[in-house]
Amino acid sequence: MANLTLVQAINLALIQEMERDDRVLLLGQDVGANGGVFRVTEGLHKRFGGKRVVDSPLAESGIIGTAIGLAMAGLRPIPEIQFDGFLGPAYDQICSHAARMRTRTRGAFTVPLTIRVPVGGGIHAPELHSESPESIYIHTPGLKVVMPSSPYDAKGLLISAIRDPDPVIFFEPKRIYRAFREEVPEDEYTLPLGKARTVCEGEEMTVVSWGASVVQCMQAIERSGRGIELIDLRTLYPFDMDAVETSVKKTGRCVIVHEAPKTCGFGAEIAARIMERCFLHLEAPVQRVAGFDTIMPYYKLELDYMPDADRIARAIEETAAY
Amino acid sequence: MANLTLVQAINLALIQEMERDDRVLLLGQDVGANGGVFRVTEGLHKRFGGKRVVDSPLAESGIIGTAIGLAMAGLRPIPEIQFDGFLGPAYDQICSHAARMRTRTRGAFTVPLTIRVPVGGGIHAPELHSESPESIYIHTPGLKVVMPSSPYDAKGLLISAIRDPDPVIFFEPKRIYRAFREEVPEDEYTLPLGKARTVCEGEEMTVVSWGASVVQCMQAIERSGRGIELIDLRTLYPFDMDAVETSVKKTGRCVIVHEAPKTCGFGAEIAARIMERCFLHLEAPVQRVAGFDTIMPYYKLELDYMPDADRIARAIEETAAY
Amino acid sequence: MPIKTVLTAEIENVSILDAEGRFDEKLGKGLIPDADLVKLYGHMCTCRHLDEVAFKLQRSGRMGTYPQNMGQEAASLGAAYALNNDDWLVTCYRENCGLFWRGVPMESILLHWMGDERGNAMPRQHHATPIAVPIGTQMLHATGLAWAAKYRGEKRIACTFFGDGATSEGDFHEAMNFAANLDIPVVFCCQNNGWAISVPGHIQCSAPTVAQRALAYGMDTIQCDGNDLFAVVHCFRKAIKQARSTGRPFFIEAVTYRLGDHTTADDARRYRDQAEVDAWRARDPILRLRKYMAKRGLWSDAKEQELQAKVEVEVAATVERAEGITSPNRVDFFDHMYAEIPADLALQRDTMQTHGIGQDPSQIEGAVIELPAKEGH
Amino acid sequence: MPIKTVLTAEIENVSILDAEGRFDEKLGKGLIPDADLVKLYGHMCTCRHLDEVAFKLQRSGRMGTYPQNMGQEAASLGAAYALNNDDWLVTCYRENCGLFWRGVPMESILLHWMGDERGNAMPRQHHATPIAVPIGTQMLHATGLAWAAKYRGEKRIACTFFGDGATSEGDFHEAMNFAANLDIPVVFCCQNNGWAISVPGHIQCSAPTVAQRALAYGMDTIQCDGNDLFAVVHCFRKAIKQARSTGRPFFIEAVTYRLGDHTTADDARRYRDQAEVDAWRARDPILRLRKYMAKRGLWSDAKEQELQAKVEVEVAATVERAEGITSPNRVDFFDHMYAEIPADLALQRDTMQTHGIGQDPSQIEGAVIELPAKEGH
Ligand SMILES: Cc1ncc(C[n+]2csc(CCOP(=O)(O)OP(=O)(O)O)c2C)c(N)n1
Ligand SMILES: Cc1ncc(C[n+]2csc(CCOP(=O)(O)OP(=O)(O)O)c2C)c(N)n1
Ligand SMILES: [Mg+2]
Ligand SMILES: [Mg+2]
Repeated sequence: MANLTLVQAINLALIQEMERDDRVLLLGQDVGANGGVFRVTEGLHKRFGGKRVVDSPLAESGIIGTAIGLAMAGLRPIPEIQFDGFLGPAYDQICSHAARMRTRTRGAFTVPLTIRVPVGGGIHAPELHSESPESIYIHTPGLKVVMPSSPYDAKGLLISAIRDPDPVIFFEPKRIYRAFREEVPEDEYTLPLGKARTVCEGEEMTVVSWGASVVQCMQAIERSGRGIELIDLRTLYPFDMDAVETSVKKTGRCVIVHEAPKTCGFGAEIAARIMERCFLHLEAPVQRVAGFDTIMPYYKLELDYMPDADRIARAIEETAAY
Repeated sequence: MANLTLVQAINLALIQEMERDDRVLLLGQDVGANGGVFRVTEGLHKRFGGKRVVDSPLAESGIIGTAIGLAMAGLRPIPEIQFDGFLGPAYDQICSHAARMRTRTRGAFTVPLTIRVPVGGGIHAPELHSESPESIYIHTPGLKVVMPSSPYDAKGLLISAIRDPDPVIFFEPKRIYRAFREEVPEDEYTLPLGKARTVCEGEEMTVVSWGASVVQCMQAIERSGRGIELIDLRTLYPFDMDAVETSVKKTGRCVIVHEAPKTCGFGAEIAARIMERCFLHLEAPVQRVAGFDTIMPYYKLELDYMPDADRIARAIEETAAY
Repeated sequence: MPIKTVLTAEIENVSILDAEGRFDEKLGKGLIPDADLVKLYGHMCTCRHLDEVAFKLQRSGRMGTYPQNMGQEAASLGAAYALNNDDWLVTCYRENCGLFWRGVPMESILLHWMGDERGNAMPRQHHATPIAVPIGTQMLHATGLAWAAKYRGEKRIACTFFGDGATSEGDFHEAMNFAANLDIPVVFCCQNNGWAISVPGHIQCSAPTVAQRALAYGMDTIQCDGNDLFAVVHCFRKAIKQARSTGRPFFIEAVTYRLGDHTTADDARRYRDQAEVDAWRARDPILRLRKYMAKRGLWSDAKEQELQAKVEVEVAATVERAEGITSPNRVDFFDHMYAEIPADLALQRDTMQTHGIGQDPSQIEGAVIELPAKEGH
Repeated sequence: MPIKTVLTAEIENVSILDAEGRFDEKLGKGLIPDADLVKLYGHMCTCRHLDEVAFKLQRSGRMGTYPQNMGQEAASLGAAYALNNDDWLVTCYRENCGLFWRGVPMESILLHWMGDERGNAMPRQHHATPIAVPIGTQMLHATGLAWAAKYRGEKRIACTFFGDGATSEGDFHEAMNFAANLDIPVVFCCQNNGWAISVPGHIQCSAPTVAQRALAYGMDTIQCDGNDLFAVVHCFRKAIKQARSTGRPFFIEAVTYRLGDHTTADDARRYRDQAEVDAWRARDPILRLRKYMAKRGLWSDAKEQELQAKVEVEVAATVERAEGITSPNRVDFFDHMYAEIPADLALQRDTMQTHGIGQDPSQIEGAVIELPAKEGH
């Protein structure tokens, strides 16, 4: 066991998978000597050399497109996209190619790649460095989407993602890259994709969240003094609806929290599913505490944009009062 | 009045707006002499010349990116993306630039463009020619998203879109490009963006849909013999939640129908909003008849993928029985 | 020297058997053994006939949109002939001839255009990827495939084909740039057929040659008469040799022409002159080769008749196989989404419904649902 | 001739005032009047000082991430000097010097990096677009802006700046290709500073020059010493003249160097040698110009002191203005989303809530909600 930050846990997972499987290679902007702009790949270039840790041209579509080719040939590439906002230029290769290859070839070609992307706001970054585009990729059939909220989960989920035979987008909530440490086993371990984690149990209400927002939820729940069950989805596609259903059937009330804009955010899907599955158990309408339907503002205002413990706490109280 | 197909109605709207406002120009692949692969721009090149109807290089990002520049300079470009599936390469310019320009410059620069895109399945086309990506763009703040379901609406909505000071994605359901004709006034007229149309009224249940699916809904409703209110949203952002709310508060039951994959589709948002706004009026959980969470299959199976009158009829009966 | 020259570049064009039948002995002699030439010729004829049949299938409603390859057979065939069978061949949709030479079953291509994904289930041994419909996107995959070979220390290279229109896409640039800067052995071949649907070549590339696209990357490049099988083979041999020995990419512009409409959904008379088409008909790669073979005594009318008869049988059998395939299982489009189907997707498949009650009818406690009858049925 | 040459190309490099102080009279004489030279020099010094101050602001927590322009002042300044004031200037983030020359208030740039969109509210009269953070995307906008001028029959052209890294993006290619094929008058200028964060130039472009990127489009192109204000002005004059008279684009590679870290978030010592930096320090465009002016008797230590004093005052006043601005109204980020705010968005703004009950507390019928106290507050 070591007490690690999220950055360190990911770094450790990468090292271990690269040691274990020489089909694994990293590519991306500044992942080499520089160790990545967040230092996630620190030391890997030195350890594994330029053949396995490749500084690529500054071209996101190129990074994903060549990684698709690498994966089609049977390797396990881990491309990094430097920031959430720069997934945009790679959108087409991800959604029109990586996601479709298996089904359009009826299994003849597959794309076992893991796209690592720092995600979300809260670090006072320039524009397009603080986005939460997960819902776009959840809506795209053929992808798996993961977003851990803790160092322990990050390591176990990343290892599963790398070993997964299908394309995975692995979102790393940059706000909590170094926000806290956690005991992380040094041995390799996996956590199943598609299984939620119950952060705390309760009978009165369910809160569903993922990524850095989980931390805000914990604060709000603690403040509330109520018996609240917090579910961290961890994997956003496929997602653990069973865990949500079981909990909401017990509590009858639910608040969903995410940073992405509300409209067509993943919260809408969870809310709609809860209605589909738990209709007769609901004592209040499911509430969504989300980013506003605006562009994420520059950093002077970013905290006004992001759901914080205050807004979550309010939604909890109001849902309880319904 | 003339009895026009959807293609003809759009063609007419383009002609009238180009006559009226010389800031309006068209650009895209094959929009010139060829008149577009669906003949939507037929005759325009001849009528307005190569300066105003421009065949562009085969590069979607380039089409949208240069159109952004044209719009920033005060023109009213109407870029065409040839098929829904080829919005992918333009994703970044649409979402990271067109959608953001006004707010990131606090109004100093604006992007009054209208992106025309044939959308949806059902015409036995090759792969990536039958997609329904509307939810992606509804989720992107800063855009407006329109999808007409009839010739009359198409003309009025397109004229509004062209005159709108903000970027609009105008989806044209290709399945009904020529499926039927409708009386369309020859004079110019506008229909407000953001206002739904009540296709038929009823007390028993609400059906919400948009685009080509509206036609399937009408068939299913007719078959049902029930008193069903059909709402065609027409504009998907901003969307007319008031119309939906009023109807569902009256009927207590709702079925939403769309072609895009279910998960994180726009149906999820409508369902979640209905729960937020009509919770105590709901007599059954809102049901979504949508595309499956798979890639749109090649055409041998496309009709198995798309929501049809059968699936809608079933959902209606089951919702009524709840 | 305040102004100094920091780069000079030159691009060559290769032609060996020209449209007038002139043959350059120096370059052409021994390039393709006679026995191979006869085979290659027969192969082109098969491909041409399949093209004609496919067109008719579409017209009679037995196939969806189909892009004819007519007139462009030589480029991909020359490539496939020059490549090793385990080099990756990553094509667009006008390279049937090369794919068939490689061994890809002809019915695969028909099935694809018949709207059946099973046409894309390319056996790995062909080292060919399925037809790429989204323009300009496959070159990056080729670069990745070649990179994987390099990573593993294999001698395999990749060869990728695309049209002149495709060179306008950003992904084309990124693929070229990755290959050039990361030393990845890819042979990039542009079939410059003068048109991208109705858009003429100069809107895609107003430079004198498409070949010079490669100069941007410091990549070796050459232009050839793409309707001249000899020139094509010459250039590919050169490119392949260099790619394999140095690991560096190479660019080939094959100048050709699309004799047919863009696809069966197109009507090229709307935008191009018949005179242009006629001029190019005279430069047909098949015609040219037949004349050459005849002159060399390798071919005769009798042989031609025999060949055509064989080709017809072969193509008819192909069509029969393509049309005779069982209907696809409609769960196919669920079952290949992931290695293991997620539970929620399995539920969609098993119920063929997305709405919650349809997926879980127990919610309506045994209520018996009868669907109202269909109108007019 | 089976092999014939179909293209020859050549690229020139221009240097007028070199790092050793040699001045080419033939090209340089009269290029920049002495009075202008003194102004331009002063301007570079202001820009350099702002850069140093911005760095300190970031280090002391008064500003977010900031990308220093240090060492790259000459390229954008030379462009702005050679352009008309109503030509579009579409830059990246290392062109402060050109933007300030154009008249963009220095505090705009500071505000941008202080996380305030008001820094992007560029008055239209400057014909400058705000800083582009996403790499390689702004060149398409420049092409569109110049296209609009052409459409309207204006004489205005556009000039766009970007780094060497940016030339790897697909959008770069598409912008160049649109401008070349549709005859749009854009001057494309790549500031090749050798690095894209930690990635060295040869990973972006392994060709001998970046200038040859333009050959792909048949576009005229030139390379210059980007730290030599004279060479920059010479090349821009040539490019602008041609763009304005023929409507055709032109490409300029300005070879320069990023003397500082990539941004304040970067530590360049992790990936590059101090020796390289030192060598480039000697080629500093400001240093070079000062020596030249001194040699010509246009400058003295006294003048330098006077200038520095003035610059300090000016920059301090700029910082004061930037820091003195009122806090942005938090509804700003709602109010500029659309020309007219949609009702649903107005509701979000007015309640600052997204959840349904928060937006409509009548749903809980007057229940009084008290938020539990914050931990530790
Ligand atoms: C990304 C993308 N945009 C648009 C299309 C529609 N489309 C299909 S083929 C074609 C023209 C292709 O031209 P070219 O690359 O020259 O190939 P050719 O058909 O001439 O062989 C276009 C625009 C597409 N398939 N993909
Ligand atoms: C599309 C995109 N990808 C990645 C980044 C992150 N990033 C910011 S600056 C930079 C390097 C830019 O290099 P270059 O174009 O040479 O400009 P320079 O900083 O050297 O002036 C990178 C990778 C970005 N801003 N945008
Ligand atoms: Mg072509
Ligand atoms: Mg650089």
